Amino acid sequence: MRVRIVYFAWVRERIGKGSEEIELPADVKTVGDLIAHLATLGEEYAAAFEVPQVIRAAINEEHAEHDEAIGDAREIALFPPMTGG
Amino acid sequence: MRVRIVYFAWVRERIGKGSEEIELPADVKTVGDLIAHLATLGEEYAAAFEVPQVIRAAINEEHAEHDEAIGDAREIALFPPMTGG
Amino acid sequence: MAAGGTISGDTAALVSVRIQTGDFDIAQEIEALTGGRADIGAVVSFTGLCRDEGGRLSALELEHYPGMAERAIRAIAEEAVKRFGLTGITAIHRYGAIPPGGNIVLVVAAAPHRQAAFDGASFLMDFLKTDAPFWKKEHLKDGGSGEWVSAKDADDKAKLRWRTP
Amino acid sequence: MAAGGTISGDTAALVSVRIQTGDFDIAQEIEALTGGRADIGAVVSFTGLCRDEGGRLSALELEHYPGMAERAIRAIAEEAVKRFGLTGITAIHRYGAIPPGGNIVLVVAAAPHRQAAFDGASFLMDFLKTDAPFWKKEHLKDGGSGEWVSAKDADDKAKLRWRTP
Repeated sequence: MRVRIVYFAWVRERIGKGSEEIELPADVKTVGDLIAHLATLGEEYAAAFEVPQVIRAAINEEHAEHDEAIGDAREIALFPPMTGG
Repeated sequence: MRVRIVYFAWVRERIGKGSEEIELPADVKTVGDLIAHLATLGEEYAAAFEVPQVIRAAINEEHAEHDEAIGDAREIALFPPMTGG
Repeated sequence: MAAGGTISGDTAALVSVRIQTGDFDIAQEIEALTGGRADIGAVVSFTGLCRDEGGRLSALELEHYPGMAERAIRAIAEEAVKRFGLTGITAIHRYGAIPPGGNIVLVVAAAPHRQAAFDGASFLMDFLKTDAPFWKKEHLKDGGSGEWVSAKDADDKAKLRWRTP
Repeated sequence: MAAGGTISGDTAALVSVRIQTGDFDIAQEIEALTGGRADIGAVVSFTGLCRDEGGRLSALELEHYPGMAERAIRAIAEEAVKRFGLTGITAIHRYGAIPPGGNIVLVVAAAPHRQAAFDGASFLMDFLKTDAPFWKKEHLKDGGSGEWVSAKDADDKAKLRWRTP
């Protein structure tokens, strides 16, 4: 399955791009699996996902926990804790 | 001793005036004494001070309890609970 | 801009209290507290308006005790500055007849961070309600002479939550 | 005036959420919630501004997740309307580079009574801080590339106080 991944703030800066489409390996079922998979794709990804537990996620623009199933997500966003307001 | 008394809201309306100077009897020592004294001055005063415990007071523009001594007050204000804001 | 700066603790906080018949301009009052500075992260304004109480009222008439009204609100404002570390606070209370939809009171509190600004404005309003010498009388749409608004137990309770143990 | 009225419970509350680069006009936003009606007794506005952090910053740059930003804030705003019985709420969050002293965020909450208006604005800000996809990056006056602002524990705690038992 192909899915669009979007990155924000220092996750985006470390990876060096704001979005990409990736092919999900069959064993990537949850947000947590996805983060672990991405961290293997190169040193820029390893740097972005160095401390996986601080990474926040959204599936199709809704907040998602790390144990949430990706299902047939259209877009998954990965980013640091939010600092708006 | 003569002192200026000022009235507000329904206390003022019931008495029919906004202020007056009165001569304090020697046994009027506190705000509570003053209210009890005023209540004897006629039926309009009796109506204004029918329920003395709801009356709020200020001495020289500072909030005062009923047991507070009048001392050499310049101005004493008597009024209902405040409803500003 | 703001009238009546006052010194509180180590820093000069802007404290402005006005009792007036005319309306106020919220944007202008916020600008007076924040203009030309970069140490303020949060501004909270509270505006109290006249309700028509389901169409019953033609106006609220606000009576006040001149002199004491400003003095009482200023004391609350200065306490709020000290307690919450505000950079400034403005309070404007109108008197006279105010029609439904009209402004009655404005409080603006400015601070480095949001909780102090919220607390400062809320604290001032809670104490103003019970300690500032203002009284509201209803004027009715049917022309009848209205009642004086009664003080609310809820307002006494709102004040108690600021008590320090 | 306000874009996007929404129905909440029995009454139509005005809910307006905007994500924009341009500044906002507080007086106009208050008027949009209150104009022409007489059932509102209280309006609370919160303005969040960019601080220079003791002269260190030349700007904050706000990055956001378009689409989700509006959706997340709208969900919080609608929850605030329902929870506190607001007559309306407006939230505007800017993005892009904002200089010290500039406005970042505005919330305006309107209600019949003051506590609901205070709670509505405060609730929205507490949840916006932790749930709305915005990130701040510091730009330094000395030209150095700044840090991303860290999320604060205090913001997580501020949110917890709204938990119902």
